[in-house]
Amino acid sequence: MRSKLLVFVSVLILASMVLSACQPAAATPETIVQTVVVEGEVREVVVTATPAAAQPEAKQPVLRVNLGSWPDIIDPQKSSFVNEIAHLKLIYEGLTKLDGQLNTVPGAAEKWEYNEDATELTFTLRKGLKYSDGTILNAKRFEYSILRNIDPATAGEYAAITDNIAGAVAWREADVANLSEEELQALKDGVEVKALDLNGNPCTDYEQEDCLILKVGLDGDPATPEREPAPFMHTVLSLWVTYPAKEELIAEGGDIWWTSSKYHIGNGPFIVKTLEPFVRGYFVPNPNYWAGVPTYDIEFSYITDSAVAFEAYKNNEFDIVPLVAEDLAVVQQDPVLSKEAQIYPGSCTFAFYMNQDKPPFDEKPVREAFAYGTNREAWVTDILQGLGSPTLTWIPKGFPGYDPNETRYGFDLEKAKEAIAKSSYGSFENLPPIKLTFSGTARNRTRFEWLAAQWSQNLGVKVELDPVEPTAYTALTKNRETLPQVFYLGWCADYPDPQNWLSVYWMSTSEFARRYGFANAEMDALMKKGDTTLDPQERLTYYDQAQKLLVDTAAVIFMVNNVNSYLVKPWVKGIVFTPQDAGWPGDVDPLSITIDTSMIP
Amino acid sequence: MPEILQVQGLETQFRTREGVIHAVNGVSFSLKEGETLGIVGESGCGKSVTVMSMLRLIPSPPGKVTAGKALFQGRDLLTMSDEEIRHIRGAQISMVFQDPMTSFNPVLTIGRQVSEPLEVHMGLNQKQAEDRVAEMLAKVGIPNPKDRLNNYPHQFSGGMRQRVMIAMALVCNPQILIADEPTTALDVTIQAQIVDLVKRLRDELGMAIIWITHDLGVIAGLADRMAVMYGGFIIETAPVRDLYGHPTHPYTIGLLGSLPRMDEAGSRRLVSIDGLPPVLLEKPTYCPFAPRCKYAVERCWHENPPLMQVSPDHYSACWVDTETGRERS
Amino acid sequence: MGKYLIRRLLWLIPVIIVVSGITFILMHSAPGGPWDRDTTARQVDQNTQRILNEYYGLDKPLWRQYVAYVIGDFNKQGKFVCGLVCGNLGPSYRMRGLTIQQILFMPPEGKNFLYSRFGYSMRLGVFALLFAVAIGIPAGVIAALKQNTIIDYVSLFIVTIGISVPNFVMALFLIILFASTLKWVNIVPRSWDEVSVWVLPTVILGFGTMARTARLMRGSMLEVMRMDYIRTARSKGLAERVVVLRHMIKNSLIPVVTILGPALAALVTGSFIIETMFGFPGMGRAYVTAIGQRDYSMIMGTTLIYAVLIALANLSVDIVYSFLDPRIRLD
Amino acid sequence: MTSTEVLLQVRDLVKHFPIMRGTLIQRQVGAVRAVDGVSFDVFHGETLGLVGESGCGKSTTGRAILQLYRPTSGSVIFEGVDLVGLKGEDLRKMRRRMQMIFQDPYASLNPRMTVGQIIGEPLIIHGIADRKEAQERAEELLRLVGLNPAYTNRYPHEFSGGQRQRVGVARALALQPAFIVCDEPISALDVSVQAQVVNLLEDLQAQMGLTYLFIAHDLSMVRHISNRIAVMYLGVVVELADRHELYNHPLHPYTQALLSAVPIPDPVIEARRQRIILKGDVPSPINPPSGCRFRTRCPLADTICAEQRPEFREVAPGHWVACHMV
Amino acid sequence: MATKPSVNPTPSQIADLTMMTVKPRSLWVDAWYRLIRNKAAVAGMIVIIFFLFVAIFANQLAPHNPLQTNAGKSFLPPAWMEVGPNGRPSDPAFFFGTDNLGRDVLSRTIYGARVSIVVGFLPTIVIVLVGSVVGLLAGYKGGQFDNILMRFTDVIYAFPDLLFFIIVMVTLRETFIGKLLNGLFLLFMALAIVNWVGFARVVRGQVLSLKEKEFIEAARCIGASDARIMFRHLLPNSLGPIIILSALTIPGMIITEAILGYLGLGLTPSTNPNDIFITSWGALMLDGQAAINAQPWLILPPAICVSLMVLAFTFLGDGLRDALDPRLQGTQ
Repeated sequence: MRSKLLVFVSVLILASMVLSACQPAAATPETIVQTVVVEGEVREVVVTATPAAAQPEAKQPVLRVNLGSWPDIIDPQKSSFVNEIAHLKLIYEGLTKLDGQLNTVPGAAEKWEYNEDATELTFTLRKGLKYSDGTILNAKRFEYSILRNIDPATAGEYAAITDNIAGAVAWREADVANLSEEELQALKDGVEVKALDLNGNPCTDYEQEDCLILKVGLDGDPATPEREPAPFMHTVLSLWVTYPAKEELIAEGGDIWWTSSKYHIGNGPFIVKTLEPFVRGYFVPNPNYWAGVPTYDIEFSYITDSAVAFEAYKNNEFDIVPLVAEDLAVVQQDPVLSKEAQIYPGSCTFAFYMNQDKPPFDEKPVREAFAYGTNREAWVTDILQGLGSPTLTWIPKGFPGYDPNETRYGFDLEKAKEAIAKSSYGSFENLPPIKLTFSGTARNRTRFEWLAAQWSQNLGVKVELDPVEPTAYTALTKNRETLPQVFYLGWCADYPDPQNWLSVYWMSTSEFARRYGFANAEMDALMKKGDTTLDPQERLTYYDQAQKLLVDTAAVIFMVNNVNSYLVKPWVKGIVFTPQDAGWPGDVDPLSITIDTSMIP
Repeated sequence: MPEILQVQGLETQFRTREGVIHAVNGVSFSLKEGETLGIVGESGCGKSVTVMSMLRLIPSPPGKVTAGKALFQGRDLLTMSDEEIRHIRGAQISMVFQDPMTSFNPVLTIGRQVSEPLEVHMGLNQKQAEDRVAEMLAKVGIPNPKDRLNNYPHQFSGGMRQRVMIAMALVCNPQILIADEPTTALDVTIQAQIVDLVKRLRDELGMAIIWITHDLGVIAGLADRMAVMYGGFIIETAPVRDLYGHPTHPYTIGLLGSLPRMDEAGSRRLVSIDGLPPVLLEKPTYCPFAPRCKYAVERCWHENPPLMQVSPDHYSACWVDTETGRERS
Repeated sequence: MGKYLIRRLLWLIPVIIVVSGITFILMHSAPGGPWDRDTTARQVDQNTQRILNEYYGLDKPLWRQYVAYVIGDFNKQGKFVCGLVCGNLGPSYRMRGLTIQQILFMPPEGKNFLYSRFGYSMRLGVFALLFAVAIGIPAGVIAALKQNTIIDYVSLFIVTIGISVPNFVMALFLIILFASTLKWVNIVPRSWDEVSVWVLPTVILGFGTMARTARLMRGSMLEVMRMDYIRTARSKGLAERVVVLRHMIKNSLIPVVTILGPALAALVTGSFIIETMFGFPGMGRAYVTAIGQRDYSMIMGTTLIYAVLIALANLSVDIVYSFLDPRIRLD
Repeated sequence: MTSTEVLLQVRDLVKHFPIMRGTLIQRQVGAVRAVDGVSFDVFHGETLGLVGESGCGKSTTGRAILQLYRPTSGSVIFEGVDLVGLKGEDLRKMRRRMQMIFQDPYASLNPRMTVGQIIGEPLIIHGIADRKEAQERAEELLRLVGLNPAYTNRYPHEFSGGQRQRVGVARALALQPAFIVCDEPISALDVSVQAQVVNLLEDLQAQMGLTYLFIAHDLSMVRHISNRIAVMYLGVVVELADRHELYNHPLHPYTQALLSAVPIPDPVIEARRQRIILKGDVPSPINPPSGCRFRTRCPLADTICAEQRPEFREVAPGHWVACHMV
Repeated sequence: MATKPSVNPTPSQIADLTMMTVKPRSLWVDAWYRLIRNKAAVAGMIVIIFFLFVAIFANQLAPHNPLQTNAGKSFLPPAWMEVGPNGRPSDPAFFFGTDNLGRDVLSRTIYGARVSIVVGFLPTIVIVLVGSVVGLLAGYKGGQFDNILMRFTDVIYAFPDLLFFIIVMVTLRETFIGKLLNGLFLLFMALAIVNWVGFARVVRGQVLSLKEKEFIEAARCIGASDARIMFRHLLPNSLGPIIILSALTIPGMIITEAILGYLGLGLTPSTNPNDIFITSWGALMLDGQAAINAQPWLILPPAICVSLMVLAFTFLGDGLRDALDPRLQGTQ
């Protein structure tokens, strides 16, 4: 009896202690008494002020987004992560951009043209483009940005994305240490990116108003001496790597120029006001943006813990947060939250890779058997709580090149048994234990525990789980020597073109294919045809055939396409959702978004 | 001389896991102005507890004074308010403790600690208090007293610390000084210094002293009257010469006999008292010394002897007349 | 004292060398490197990797990298770039362009040092410590004074809970309770300038230390209460209040102070879980992230800063100790 | 009772405790000169008393003799063997011949061992007895020191201080030594119990012909039990003489002061006595005074005392003193 | 003196009589009686024994196979809730509800007890063994050995534990040690390596103070060897603090395992229901943390179990300290 009382009282005291400690929590307006001296007499003037944070630039509504994690770097030519790109997309704009249907549409360039064999691409910039500070933005700026991306001194992580520009590879891969200044300059000059004025003369400087033409020489396959067409390049150049950060500001700011809002003068819809690491990024509309001026400010926060972010969203502290699988059931159950959930396809495909260098996956029937024996639908419902869509092919739905007719290797235990019977093992029981290596994060653990249970229940194979620290996992999968037996990887589109899905990834000369030891000459030929064919429809047929071949090899078990899922407050209207959303929905067309302040409680 | 302190029937008990320990069992004595009373006994006989109980300094719990009175100038120390007794402690009755090492707060300066009673009882300001403390330190024989005010206890030697302790006790000119084994932890030469000092101060200041000790030697030259305690009782009390000259209680006799004497010519065998002092878990109904007593008779096991007069001013609690070996009537 | 300080500070040098050596070996023995990215991201291509490795000197043998980190090395232009000995903690591999000292100590534009990552962590640590001391010490004192009463038992029980419940569990529950359910505090700080947003992280981070402080204070008080000099103080007629305040507490504080220095270091360094949960811009989070990212200089830099912090905390304890306890002499 | 056969010869015994400083590399910055040149003989069957104030080095001397502290220099010749420098098995063998009784009956018995184990341990260590024999022998020894032999399975904390000290005596006797250093064996005991232990020690000496080095600060007790007495001050022996000689004719001013400070339990005598009260405290053994160690407190001190260390010389047969003024 | 003999016995007879009436009691027995009088410590012991029982008989106690996934039954609320916040009805078969794979939370929690018990004890044993021996040697032998230990602690204290754990787990994952006991063995070793120094320091301090005790001199005096002094005299007397410290080290290990589990380090998930170590409370909390909004019952059982277990050990440790530390005797 007494000990019960003890527990009760102690809980009470603990509670009251913490409560009293939390008392000053309410954000009340603070009263500041200023002492003002007026002509010799002292008066006290009472000034009521709201806390500093609550009084940002006037009455502009603010869109509050939890972006998850603070970017490592915000430099157009060095960034590579979605959260980094989300910042860049607000501040800058490229020559072209994507619209809600993933079509490439004009950005800073009002039009673009390929020459007849698609070895040269000419952009024409809009007239009168201005940076947010009112200075002129001309083609010379884009020339600088593209060259900066290729420059080996920049060593940007997406430098290789522009390899189809003629001369780019030679400069990018130059052996800097052993080349003279002159030789390097020659390599740089060999890159065919030229800003021209309307008369076709090379531009002289950044102030030149009629410098509106950008000519880009292309080479569909830099590995061969011939110039080949690259008809997808206008889409590639929509990427952030071409964003025209100002050369003089980069020079002035030095290595850390990107940490300061002072040097981030851009041509995008927003101007960055503050960048407070790990706390917030604050953006206000850019009055000089050619397409119009947004009617709201944006505030990015960086809460990594999804449970905390969800609580904050429910607390009306955020307008947009990512929705994770664990919270989905609650959201769906809640009459209000369920209406606020936005779930739509994403841009990634995930798959199990089977190491063809290691038994038993060196035998195709074994791979086939596992592909048959994996229940993708159950994976989606059980593991992802519905946040995903099962797939049997590589390019996801919504992207050019998607193959809606692919049905091979769907879940079928009978076929799995037939397949294994054809292998040298004869049955699943004879297989050696399968080691499933994965990145040992919280979510992955349960996922792979589930898969192991599935495989052992459905197929009767013994599965060993091998969680690896994430970076170590990456390192393992990057090297053919250390490549695990079975592992899980995905690919997300950089830009919506089948070339990015197939040639960049599965071409036997590509880095990815080399890592996994994947080489298929027939596929290589088809992909090359696709890359160099000018006619958009014809290209797609080659890629389609290549993709069918890929499925046929059963090199990987295609599992799911991700979905983007966010919670969006009802007063945020006009969001254009696309699979390519970077970090938050709406960055494709921020101008279409409005905030109905009357709805905000 | 009028009696300044009268203790009547004092009883103190301690609650322990093993049971209630009867530490003091009805102790009565009185102290005249300017008189020095020596209380002697082995460890655990209740001598310290008696004086601590009087000043209400025993930790409670586990200790508790269960009965008795301690009249100081006619007022009962045991029933007065906390506030009142605080005004008596340190001001009118002050104490000197056994271990000068642990009895000082190690993190406060000597000056601070010695001046504390002055601040509390005399309301002196810092300057006045400092002067008075320096004067007092000089009186107890601390060289350069002004400079040493800012020293910490550990910077003094044991003997010096005990001098400071005495200065602290006497700083408010108390009427009674209670010295609880003040020399036990000190070397012989230092002991002599301290006894000497107290003697001098007593003659100078005229306070009454209760000196608690287990060493019959130390007290012989100092005390006017003696009380011997055993098992929480006073078992013999007499003027000092009477007690040493004619001890009547077997325990007192044993104690004196177990001490070797420097001035003895030959080498006699020491008298030893067999057995151990008792731990009293209940109030004894028999003589607590009986189990160790050579003289014990049947009656000793049934009845606890009260203090009985054996000669004028000499009282003893024993059923046996140790001179004749016969039972007293 | 001066000599002692110098000697103790000099002793830091071998500690730093050994700690940096071990850290260096450990982090380089972990598979993967700074260019290995999240598996969903496009991986840095081999050529870029090569260029980056060359640029940062990661292509050199390990011992040279270590020497370059500690002492320095000549860069491409033949200029000597000084290493750790000049206080240079190296370049970040993930936040390219930034040096570690910039990441940790450089405040955002227009703010002062307190807004740097180190400044944030330090503030949180100091607040947590203040909370721990402000609650823990009085609680310990009261529990000791009321020993074996209901107050004592209750505070002991709370204290034991504080020691027992892992702080991330407590953090989650407190967030749900105070932020989500009671809505007393915001979960997401609009700004770390508001007092209210510091409350939860401070309380959660400081709770364990508070509990330990209270426990130690109680034990220490109980010990001091039995000391002879307390009896002496009472015998002088001092009021109970004075006995407690002047004689008991100062002495009882001595052992408590010895844990507070290391506790501060632990609070500043050990807050990564709390930092992650509250989206707190401190360095604990940066440290854990850096380990995951193999941002070698960042790992080294933070480790060494922690090592120095801990050593300084221990040193300051010794110094404070010598002030509190006149018996202690530093030499 | 006393023979003139020398059992133990201590010559110029020095024990300095180094004071070390340093964080990583420790170096010696000074030394506590606990024992600084002590010489005396102990005869067969006698009790030599060693007195002095605390910190004078008397316990250190006792321990240095038994090689519990390895002496810094000097020699300790016991039964013809110099113990200084003796190591390993040789030293172990000598340990059987000489034992020690400690001051604190609470700290000197391992609280986790039974009394039987404590007393039997020396026998087992020296391979004299097996477990069972050791047990039997422990019972005998308990009986010898006046305790109930049934107590062998009891633990030290179950005994009173006096009983524990008896156990300590029994342990010392287990190896049947010739020589026992008694390091203040009674100062932690109650007065009534002190006599019990002293009587026991005397009885055992008579019974077994033991030789004692009896260390104490209580001069009256030392005088009671010893045949000869050595007085130590700050690491050196200042006077050594027969006990009657020492009491009746103390030569060294320190001895005189010490004698006069010892209280006598008789108010009549006490009232008459004139004390020599020494000024101040014992100086630090880290930095002892030059010349005569006692000069800073000595009523007779002269210039020579600061300059020269007084020789320890025999001024009368068997009466040694170290003083310039004698 | 409870009895009053009518005849006059000799004093020593009385002493004997009183002594013989009580049984001999070693300090350990005394401490044990003190311990079992301490209610909190007894409660702690009961909880520990309960979990020990649960851990040993997990196979028999768990109502379900902890690895059994139940399609369509994921995130079921616990039995006492009719409908969870996610709208799913509870199933009486799953008392604590189910996790995201439809696995029984109760069964998993029961199995989790194993890891916590083992992770509490085994590293502690290693720490105690190594720490005691080193502390004993450093304290007794002193000198350079001691000096090195003390300097080493400076380095260890300044050293980042977490980095060490992560790197050890990552680098040794593929080795034999890394695979032993589903990776737990490696965790033990890592925990032990980081923690033994503090332990050694405490033992050293204890030995330093014991060394000054006279019974150690007495042992030297009777010719005991260094080894005998260390292991027969110093060790048994340092055992009290060692036991107390061990009891207080155990909860630290359990919390560390939980935190490491929470960071995704430590136990490798098992796929074989016959494995001894299938999951740990730390791993369960990690699972539950992400879903704390919707399914708080996922994190509750492991969190409460960890807290209870740690609480139990803390109470027991406190009780042991009160029972074994003689300085505190009488203050209770």
